[in-house]
Amino acid sequence: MWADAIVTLIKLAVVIGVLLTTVPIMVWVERRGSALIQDRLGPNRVGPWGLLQPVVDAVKLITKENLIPDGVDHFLYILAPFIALAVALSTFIVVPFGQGDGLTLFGSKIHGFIVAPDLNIGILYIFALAAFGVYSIVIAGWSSNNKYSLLGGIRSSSQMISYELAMTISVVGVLMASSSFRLDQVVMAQTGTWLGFIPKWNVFPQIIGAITFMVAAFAETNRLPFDLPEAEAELVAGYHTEYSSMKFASFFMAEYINLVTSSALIVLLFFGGWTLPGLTIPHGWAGAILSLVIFAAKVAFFLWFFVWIRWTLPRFRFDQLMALGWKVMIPLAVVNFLWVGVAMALGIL
Amino acid sequence: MVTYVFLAAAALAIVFGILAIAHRSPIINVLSLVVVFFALAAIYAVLGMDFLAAIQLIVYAGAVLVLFLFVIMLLNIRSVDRLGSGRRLQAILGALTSIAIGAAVVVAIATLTPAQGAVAPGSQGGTAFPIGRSLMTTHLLPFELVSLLLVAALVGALVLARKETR
Amino acid sequence: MLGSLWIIPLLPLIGFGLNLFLGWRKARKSLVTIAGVGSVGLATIAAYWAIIGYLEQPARVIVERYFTWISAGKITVDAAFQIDPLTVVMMAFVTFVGFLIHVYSIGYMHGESDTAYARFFAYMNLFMFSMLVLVLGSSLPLMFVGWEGVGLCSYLLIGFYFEDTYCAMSGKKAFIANRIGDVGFVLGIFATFAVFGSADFTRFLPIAAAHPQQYAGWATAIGLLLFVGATGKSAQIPLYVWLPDAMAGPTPVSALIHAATMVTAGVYMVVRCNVIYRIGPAALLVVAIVGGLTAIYAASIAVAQNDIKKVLAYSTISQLGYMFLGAGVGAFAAAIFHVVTHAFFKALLFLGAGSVIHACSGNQDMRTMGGLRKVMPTTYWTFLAATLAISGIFPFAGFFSKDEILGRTFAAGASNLHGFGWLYYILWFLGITAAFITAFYMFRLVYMTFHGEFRGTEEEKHHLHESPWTMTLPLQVLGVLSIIGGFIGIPKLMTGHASWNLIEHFLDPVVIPLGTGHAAEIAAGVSEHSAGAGIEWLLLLVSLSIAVAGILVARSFYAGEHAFEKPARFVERYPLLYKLILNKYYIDEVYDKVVIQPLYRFARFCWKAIDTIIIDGVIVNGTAFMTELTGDILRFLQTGNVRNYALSVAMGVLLLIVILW
Amino acid sequence: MNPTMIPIPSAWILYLSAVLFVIGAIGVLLRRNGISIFLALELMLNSANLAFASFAFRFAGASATAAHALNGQIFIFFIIAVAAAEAAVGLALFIAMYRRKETIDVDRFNILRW
Repeated sequence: MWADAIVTLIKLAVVIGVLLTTVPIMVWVERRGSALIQDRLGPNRVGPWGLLQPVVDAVKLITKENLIPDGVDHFLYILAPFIALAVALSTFIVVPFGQGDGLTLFGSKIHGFIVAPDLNIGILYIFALAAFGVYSIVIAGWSSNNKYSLLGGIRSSSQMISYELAMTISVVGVLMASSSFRLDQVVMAQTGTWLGFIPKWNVFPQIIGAITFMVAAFAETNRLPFDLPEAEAELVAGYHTEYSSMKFASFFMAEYINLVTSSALIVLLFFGGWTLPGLTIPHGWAGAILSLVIFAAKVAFFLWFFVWIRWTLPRFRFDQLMALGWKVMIPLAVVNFLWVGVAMALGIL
Repeated sequence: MVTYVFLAAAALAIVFGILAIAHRSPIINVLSLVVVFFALAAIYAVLGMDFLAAIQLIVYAGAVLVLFLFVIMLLNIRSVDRLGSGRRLQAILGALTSIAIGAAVVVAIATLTPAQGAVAPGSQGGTAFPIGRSLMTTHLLPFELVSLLLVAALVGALVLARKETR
Repeated sequence: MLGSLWIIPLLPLIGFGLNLFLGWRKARKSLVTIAGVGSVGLATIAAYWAIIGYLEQPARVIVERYFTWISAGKITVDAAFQIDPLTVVMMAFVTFVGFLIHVYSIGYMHGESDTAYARFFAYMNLFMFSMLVLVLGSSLPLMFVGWEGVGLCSYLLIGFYFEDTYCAMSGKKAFIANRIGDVGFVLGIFATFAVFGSADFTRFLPIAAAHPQQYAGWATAIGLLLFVGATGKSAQIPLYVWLPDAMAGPTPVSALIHAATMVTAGVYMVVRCNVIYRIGPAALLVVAIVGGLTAIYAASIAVAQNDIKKVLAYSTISQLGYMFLGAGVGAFAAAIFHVVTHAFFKALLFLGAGSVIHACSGNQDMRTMGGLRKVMPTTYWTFLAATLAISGIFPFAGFFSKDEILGRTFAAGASNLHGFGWLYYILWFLGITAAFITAFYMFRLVYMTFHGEFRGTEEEKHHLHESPWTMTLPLQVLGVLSIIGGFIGIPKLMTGHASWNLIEHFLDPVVIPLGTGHAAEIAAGVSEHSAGAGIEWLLLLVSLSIAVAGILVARSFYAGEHAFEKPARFVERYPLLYKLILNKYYIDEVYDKVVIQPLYRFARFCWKAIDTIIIDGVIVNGTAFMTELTGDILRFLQTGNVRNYALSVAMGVLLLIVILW
Repeated sequence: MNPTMIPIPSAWILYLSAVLFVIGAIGVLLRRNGISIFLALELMLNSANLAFASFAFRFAGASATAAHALNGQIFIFFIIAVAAAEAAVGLALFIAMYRRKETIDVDRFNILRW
């Protein structure tokens, strides 16, 4: 029984380590990417091509004075960022990042590259935690005793709730195809190809579902074009206006970790996870590493895709944003859901 | 080991339950209730009802309490009366009655023959599948009725909360 | 006509319907007469046709069942008519006398308006229908239908001149008195159903006769109950008060209903149920006692009456007393014989009185009459014949029937019937004195109206005239019947042949022989045994001399030059006694005080105390007050505070748990 | 196929639900603010859910009624739905009340009284 515990701890350490390292990389990519899109240089002073810039930022944020404005609901004010970070980190334990069943490490079996191997409500767990994410924003907005942050908090939470609905319904199509909540099952269902060259990824038959899921993912992570709440021009900094130093840093990190999780989900659900057309992953460590590399490549592409979208599309107005959410996204998701149902009934899918 | 999880969750639930009804600030109440629901979800999971735990979290903690938070923020209730303030007698009587009810229930439970529980059979691969099937077969009517109820509640809430435009 | 007896009562019913219709259409009198009298005439023919058909083999009972009238559980009552010797006798005189009176009333009622005329004949026809149903009915309930019918008609006809409050009041009085008697009758019917399971004469009488001891107790009870009805209908001691006031009705009504037919219904009932009375000796005894007492009592009142019809009314009551006395001593045939003869001469007396009143243009007080002999010879001679008959003078009908009853009473005394021999001797003595008084007041009436000088006003004197032939013809027919009527029941004594006593012989089958046991002897003792020929002759002479004595005393009192002195002196010497008799022993006043006033007081008490205070006060207003009170108290529970309600809900839950657990 | 037994005695779960129920009841009866009453109400509902879960858990153990073990869970599912509907309508009501009287102190709404 102890072996499992150690294996899980190791996996946990690996996952958290990877996530935390990707955050500075993403910061860098974000800054350099936006510069590239806006045809400007971007940070290049610190380290080669500015690679060390994120490290310097981190040090800056950590060393800043831990300022707590008065009139603030003290306990809640401090609690909010921690909730955000905790939720972001704990969603990843359900995400499988490689095909690793049957592997053994130091003599004990590791049940695949997934932290909680047989949690068979996989995706539901993610949605549950997504719901918790809303709390951090709302509390942050409320407790910082500032009209802008309050408004920002309310706006972002209502935005997240409406898009959460769209995201859930769009995912249902995928679940019907793979008839299981567990993400590794979903990936298994996407191996193989149609007519030789088209890979059996969910994105092709459920294109509408894929699009709605991606848009919803953007909204969930408050990424541009949906980052109205902390839009600089509008509400100063939205819900985390009053936050500074480490608290602001944790919000910032939570946002990027959510970004990674979302892109991982997109890859797993719609782009076949670590499968490639025509390539059968061999068992054993070599196959595992290969699947890890493929999965990482796909996630990286989508991370870039997020940054790319952020710096190209203009921001939505709040009522447009809500209207898009309720009147377009949800109907589209339902249509996809119906389409999958009919297709499966007719045996196409 | 499972019993320890249960005991921890139970303690958590009771402590935050008291906090949920006693604290003066409604936000704290809602948050402590979230923690209680979290603890309950944990208990459900331990009892092998994982789909239920997920639903509890998503629907209750995720949606209903957020709604509460919304309304609290909308009405901007900073702080609220102390527990049992106003109408002293009423408070005492109320407390006594509820405790009496609790006692009666506890005594009734005591008379139950102790029995060892178990995970619902046939739910090895997660309870989602069997629940889904029975919802769509044996319990189809209640399922449809609940949907009707939700629509009604939706419309009701809209009508009530709408600003008097006329 | 034997096969369908129902035609006989149906004809007068059709007459009744026609007359009502004619009355409504205000048709001419002649049409009404045809309908009214015609229907009764046809009924009489039908009746006699049936009687002749029946007489081929007399002494058998034919029951014709038409449909089941009532069927409730075990009890079923069929609408069935029955013909046997008793019915024959009754039907014979009811239809014949009824027809004569209908003819008579054509003349008498001529003065009325068309609608009243039609209404009168309608009621008379309805009465004939009810009487026939009563007589023909083969079960107690059916008989009761007739019983009620005649009661109703007597009310309608007594109160014929309803504008006059006195008539209306006396009509109501008659009806109420009858109803009181009917209660007893109905209870008797119920008892018969309870005890015998059926009220058909052909069923429950044989059962009772078969085992007399077993039913003795019950028979007494039923007999007494039925007799209560009889006292009401036939005006005996307790319930006779309505008959004198019933004279307020037109005279033909008094003749038909209150002399010949209706009042005899009681006697018919007792004779019809003779088995019940014979196996319950106590009931028979009561009948005899009441009969005897009524005879002497009514006669004593008749002596001092000045209204001609009142005298005849009391005489009817006293003669009915005789009939019940006869039935009471077991001489059922004698009772029926007296009923028949009485019907003839009493109807004649009433009709005679009617024509006298007609002549004196409505005046009924004898003191203002006198000397009508010269003016109305036929009325006088027929009236005299009837008076001789009622007084019991030899060749006339009254002598035979009354003497038969007195003889039997004496015989019962001699044979110590039921161990009460001495009682029968007293009853016989009462009978004899009553006979003396009857002779006295009857001839007092004759002398005051027909002999001496006319004491009325001059204007009335001119108006005096003999009645038209439609009125005098029935008088003459009844006169002949009063004379020869007695011979149908001539005692064996005079003729030496028992069979010649037609009526005795004819009615034997009605008296069903009783089963084993002591009752048989009693029956035997009564019917055959008589006190030997010698004593019978003595009895005949005694009663004859008593009657003659009565007449002589009346003559000395009221005829000759110094008429009216003796009575005047008598009044001075015994003013109290005279006033007592004149005012009918103040019986009406006593009844009023003893029965009616307490009833009013009790009613007022019920109204004031129970109704207003208890029902209105306590129950109705009380509940209203209580609801309002509780409403007030509960009102404070609704504090309007939502949390109170929540608290009470919680307490409710607690209570529920405790209770359920 | 005997179900996998779980060492938690079901009675304890019932005791927990009873305690939660009492806490909820006290909350409902003693608070003056509408929303807090509503919260306490949700807590009571959840204690009921827990009771259902414990009995479902018990019956899952006894093989005879194992088939119906799921019914308990499904019923909780429906209770949650109803509670959600109720919360929605309730909160809408409170908003309307607030708009009327600028407060949601329950004691202030007592027009119903005598």
